[in-house]
Amino acid sequence: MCVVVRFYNVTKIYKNNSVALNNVTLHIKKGEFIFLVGPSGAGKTTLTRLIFREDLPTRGQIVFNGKNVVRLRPGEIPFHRRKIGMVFQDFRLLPQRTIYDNVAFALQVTGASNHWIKKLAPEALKVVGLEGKAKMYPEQLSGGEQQRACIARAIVNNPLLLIADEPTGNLDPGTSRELMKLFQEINGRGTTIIMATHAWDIVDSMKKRVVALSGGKVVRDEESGVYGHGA
Amino acid sequence: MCVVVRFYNVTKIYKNNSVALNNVTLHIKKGEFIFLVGPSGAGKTTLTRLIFREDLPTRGQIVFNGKNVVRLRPGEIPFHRRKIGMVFQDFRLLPQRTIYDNVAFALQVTGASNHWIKKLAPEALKVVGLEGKAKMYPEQLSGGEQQRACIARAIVNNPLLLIADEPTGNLDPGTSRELMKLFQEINGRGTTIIMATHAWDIVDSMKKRVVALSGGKVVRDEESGVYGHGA
Amino acid sequence: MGHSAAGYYFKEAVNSLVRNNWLSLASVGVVTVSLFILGCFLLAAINTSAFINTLESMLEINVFLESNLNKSEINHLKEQLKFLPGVSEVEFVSREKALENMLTSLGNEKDITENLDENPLPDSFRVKTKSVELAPQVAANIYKFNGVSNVIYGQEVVERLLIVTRWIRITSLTSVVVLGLAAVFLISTTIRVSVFSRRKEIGIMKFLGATNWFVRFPFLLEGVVLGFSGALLASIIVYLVYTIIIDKIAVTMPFLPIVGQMDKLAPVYLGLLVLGLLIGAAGSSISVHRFLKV
Amino acid sequence: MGHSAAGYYFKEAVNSLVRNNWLSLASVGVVTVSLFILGCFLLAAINTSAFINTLESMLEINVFLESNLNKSEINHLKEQLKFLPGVSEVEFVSREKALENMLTSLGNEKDITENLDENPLPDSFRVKTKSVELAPQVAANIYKFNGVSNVIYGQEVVERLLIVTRWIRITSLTSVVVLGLAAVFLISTTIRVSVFSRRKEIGIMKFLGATNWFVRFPFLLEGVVLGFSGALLASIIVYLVYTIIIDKIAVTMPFLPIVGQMDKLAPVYLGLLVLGLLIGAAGSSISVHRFLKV
Ligand SMILES: Nc1ncnc2c1ncn2[C@@H]1O[C@H](COP(=O)(O)OP(=O)(O)OP(=O)(O)O)[C@@H](O)[C@H]1O
Ligand SMILES: Nc1ncnc2c1ncn2[C@@H]1O[C@H](COP(=O)(O)OP(=O)(O)OP(=O)(O)O)[C@@H](O)[C@H]1O
Ligand SMILES: [Mg+2]
Ligand SMILES: [Mg+2]
Repeated sequence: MCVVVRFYNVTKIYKNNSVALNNVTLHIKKGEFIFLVGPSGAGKTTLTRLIFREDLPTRGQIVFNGKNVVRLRPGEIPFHRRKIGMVFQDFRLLPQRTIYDNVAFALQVTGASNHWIKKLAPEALKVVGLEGKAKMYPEQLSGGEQQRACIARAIVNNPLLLIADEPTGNLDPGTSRELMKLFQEINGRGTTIIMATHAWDIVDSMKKRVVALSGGKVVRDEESGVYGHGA
Repeated sequence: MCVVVRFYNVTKIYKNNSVALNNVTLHIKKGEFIFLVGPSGAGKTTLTRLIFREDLPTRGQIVFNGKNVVRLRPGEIPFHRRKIGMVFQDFRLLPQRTIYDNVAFALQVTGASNHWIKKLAPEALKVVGLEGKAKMYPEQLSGGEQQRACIARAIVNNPLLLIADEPTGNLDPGTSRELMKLFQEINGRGTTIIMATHAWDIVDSMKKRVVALSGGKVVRDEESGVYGHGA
Repeated sequence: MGHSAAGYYFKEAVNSLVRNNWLSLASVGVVTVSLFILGCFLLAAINTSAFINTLESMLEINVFLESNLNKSEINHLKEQLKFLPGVSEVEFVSREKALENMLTSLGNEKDITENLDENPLPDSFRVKTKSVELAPQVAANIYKFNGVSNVIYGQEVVERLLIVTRWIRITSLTSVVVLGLAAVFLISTTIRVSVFSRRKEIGIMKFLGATNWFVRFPFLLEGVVLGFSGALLASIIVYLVYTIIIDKIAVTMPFLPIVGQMDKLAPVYLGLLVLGLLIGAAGSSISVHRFLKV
Repeated sequence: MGHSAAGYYFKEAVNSLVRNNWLSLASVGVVTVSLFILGCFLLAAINTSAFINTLESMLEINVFLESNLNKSEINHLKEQLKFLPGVSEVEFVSREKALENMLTSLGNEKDITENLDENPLPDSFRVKTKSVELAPQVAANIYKFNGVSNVIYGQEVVERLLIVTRWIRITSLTSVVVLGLAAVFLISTTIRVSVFSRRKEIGIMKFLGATNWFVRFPFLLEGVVLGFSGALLASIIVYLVYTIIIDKIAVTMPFLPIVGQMDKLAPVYLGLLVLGLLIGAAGSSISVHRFLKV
C-alpha cells in the first residue's frame, strides 16, 4: 500500500459557517515529506485535525492507512490516533505532569511496558535537547522548550505519520535547522511527514513537496516546490 | 524623561535553580524599537515578564517610567500594567469571550467609557485584519488569528511600551510584513517597542537596535544590528 | 464606580452565569439542597419546641384536701393558691366530680356505684404552674398549707419530662447549628471549586491591569445571585412541603399543636434567604482572593 | 489489564489525589459532611422506631369482670384470653390490688380507706396485644366473653398514638430518603465540578490515543478513594458522637430505650461506607464520560 492519506473532495464548514476547507482532494504517499503552506486562516490546521479525527469533515471522505477515517467507530479512534504523531500548534502538554511524564504518557496509553518506556522516553527527550529539563513542568519551560517537548512526545512511539503544525514557530534558527535535520532522518526511516509552516526559508531550502492552501482550497501542489513569496 | 526601562544588575533564578537572567544591565530609551534575540531558553520571555511585573527579579532593580518596578505596592501593579501593551507568547485570550470582548476588556479594566470602547476596539481589530472575526471565540480562530487578536488587545489602549513576545511565530510572511509596518507606525507615534523574536529575516531587514541574550546574559547590544546567524 | 462600571459589573455577572451555566446550575442546586434541609430542620425544631410547651402546660398538681373543710375554708385556700408564685391556674374538683371522673375512666356503661355505699374520694384542687420546672417547688409550698392532706404531681414523670425536653431542645439546637455549618461548608466549597475552575481567567484579567476589585466584583455579584436563587428555591420548596404537611396533620392529627402563623415562620424563610445570599457573596469573593495574587 | 497497566492506574489515581490536593480535600469534606448528616439521621430514625415500639408495647387493655365470678370462672376466662389471637400477655388484677393501686396513685400517706366501708372496684385483667393496631379488634372480641362487664383500652389514645407513630415513621423514612438523595447529589456534584476543572487534561489524553477506559479508570479509582475516605471519616465521627450521646443518655435518661447493639448499628456504618464508595465511583466515572467525546 503506497498511499497513506487520501482526501476525496473534503469540505469542512465550521458551525459559524466559516469554510475552512473547500473541496480538497489530496493524495499523500508513504514516505513523503510534505510542507503545508498558506496564509493564516487558510485551513492548514483544519486539514491536520481532520486526518487526526479530531473533527469530522462536513462533506467528503478521508482514508488513512486503508481505513476510512470518517467512518471510524468511537472505539477505533484511539488506535487510529496512536499511529499518528502530532505536534500541536498550541502544544497541549499536560500541565500537571513533568516533561518526562508527558512524553512517557504517549507510550503508556499504548500499553507499552515500563522497561520500554524507560528506554524510549529519555531517548526522545535527548533528540530534542531537553534531557536536562525532564523533571520540569510545562509552565517552567520557555516557549521553544515546550515546543520541543511536544515534538519529543510526537516522535516517541515511532508513528506511521508525523504531523507537525508550525513546529518551528517558537524556535531560533539554529534549533530549527537541527529539528529539520531530525525530521529528515525520521522521514528517511520511512515515516511520512506533514508539516504546516510559515517558515519560507526552511521550505525553500528543503526542496520537498509543497501543498499550498488559500481560503480552504489547494492552490498549488508541487514536487520540490518553494514557499512562494507572493502568497 | 528619556529612559523608559532600566535594568540594574538584574538576576532571575527560578525556584528550581535555573538561572534565566544573569546580571543584566540594560537601558531602553523612549521611542526605541528593540529586537530581543537569542536561542530558545535564553531568557527573553523572562526579561519581559520582569518588566511587566509578572514576576520579581531575584536580585537587582528595574525602573519603568521613573518607578521602581520591584518596589511597587500590590495596589499599584494594575496601573503599572495598563501602561504596557503585552503580546504574550502563549496568547492568553479569555476563552469564554469573543475576540471583540477580549479586546474591549483591555479598555474596560481601565474604566474607559462605553463610547470610547465602541470606537477603539473595532479600530484595533481592523488594524490586525480581524474585523470579520470579531464575534468568534478564541478556540474558533486559527493560530495566526489568535496571535493577531492578542496584538490587537495589546495596542488598543495606546500603551507607553509595547512588548511583543514572538508576535510573528504563527504568521505567514505576508502578514508578518504588514505587522512590522504596523509596529513601525506605532513606534513612529512615540511608543517604545520591545520585540522578542526568532525571525532573523525581519530583524535583519529592519536595522533596529538588537539585544542578544544567551544563557541569561546580554552577549550583544548594537544599534541597527542584525540577528546574527551564528547565535 | 461610574455608570459604565456598574453596568459592566452587572453584565459580567449575568454573562458569567450564562456562560458557566452548568457550574451555575450545580451551585444553585447545592445551595437549594443544603438550605432545604436546614429549613426543614428549623421548622421541625420550632414545632418540637411548641409541642414540648404544650406537653408541659398539660402537667398539673393535684392538691387533695382534708375532708373536714367547709366552703369558705376551701375558697380561702383557693385564693392562697392563686397568689402563690409560679401558679398560673387553679381549679376546684369536688369529691363528687372526682368520683364521676373516676367512674368515667373505668367505663360508665355498667354502674359500679351499685357496689358503692359512700364516695371514698376527697375534694381536690388542680393547680397548673407557669412552667414545668416550678412544679416541685410549688408542690412543696402547697404541702405546708393548712387543710391540705396530700399533694401529688407525678414527681417522676415531671423529672423525666424535664430531662427529655431539655435533651430534645439541645439536640434540635445542635442539629440546626451543625446543619447550618454544613450548609455553609457545602455551598462555599461548591462555589470555591467553581471559581477554581476559572483561575486562569482571573490571572489573565490581572495581566490586563484589572484591579482586584474589578475582578472580584462580578464574582461577588454572581455569588449573590447564585446564593439568593438557591435560597429562594429552597424557601419556596420548604414552604410548599410545610403547607402540605400541616394541612395533612390538621386533618389526621388535629390534637397536635402546629406552628402555622406567618409571624413565627417568616424569620425562618428570611433567615434562609439571607444565609444563602451571604454565603454566596462571601464564598465567591473569598475564593477569588486566592487567585488574585498574580 | 497487564501488570504495568494496573500499576499505572493506581499510581495515576494517587498522583492525581496529591496533585489536586485542594480539590480532593474539598470532595472528601463534602462526602464526610453529607454522610455524617445522613448517618445521624439514620441512627435517629432507628431509635425513634425503637422508642415507638416501647411506647406501643406499654399500651394495655383493661378488662373489668362482673362481681359474681368465682376463682375457676376467672381462671377459665384467663385461659380464654391467653389463646385469643393477637394477645401477648394477660395479668389478673384483683379488686383489692386495684384499690391499693388507686390509693397509691392518690397518695398513700393519709388513709382514705378510713372513709371507705367497702371496696367499690371490680376484679380486672390487664391484657397486652402483640401490636397496637390489634387493640380495637381484641377489645371487641373480649367484650363478647361471658363474665366481662366492661373493656377499656383508651380508644382515643390508641387512635392518636397510631396516627402519630405512623406519621413519625413516614417522616423519618422520607427524611432518610431525601437526605440520602441530597448526599448523592452533593457528592456527585462536587466530584463533577472537580472533574470539570480537569476537562482539558481528559481531552489531551484522548488526543494521545488513550482509550476511554484508560482515561476513566484512574478517575474511577480516585472517586472510590475520595468517596471511601469521606465515608470512613463520616462513620467514625458518627460512631464517636453516638457513643458519647448514648453514654450521656444512659446516665440522664435510663428509661429511654436506646439501640446500642452493634448488630443493629453495623448496617448503618456499612451502608455509609458502601454509599460513599459507590457515589464516588459513579460520580467520577459518569462525569468523565461527558468529556470523553473528543
Ligand atoms: N516558571 C519557571 N520555572 C522554572 N524555570 C523557568 C520558568 N520559566 C522559565 N524557566 C527557565 O528559564 C529559562 C529562560 O526561559 P525563557 O522563557 O525566558 O526563555 P526564552 O528566551 O523566552 O526562550 P524561547 O525563545 O524558547 O521562548 C529556560 O531555561 C526555562 O526553562
Ligand atoms: N473551531 C472553529 N470554529 C469555527 N471556525 C474555526 C474553528 N477553527 C478554525 N476556524 C476557522 O477556520 C479557518 C481555518 O482555520 P485553520 O486553523 O485551519 O487555519 P490555519 O491555516 O491553521 O491558520 P494559521 O496559520 O493561522 O494557524 C479560519 O478562518 C478559522 O477562523
Ligand atoms: Mg494553524
Ligand atoms: Mg519565550
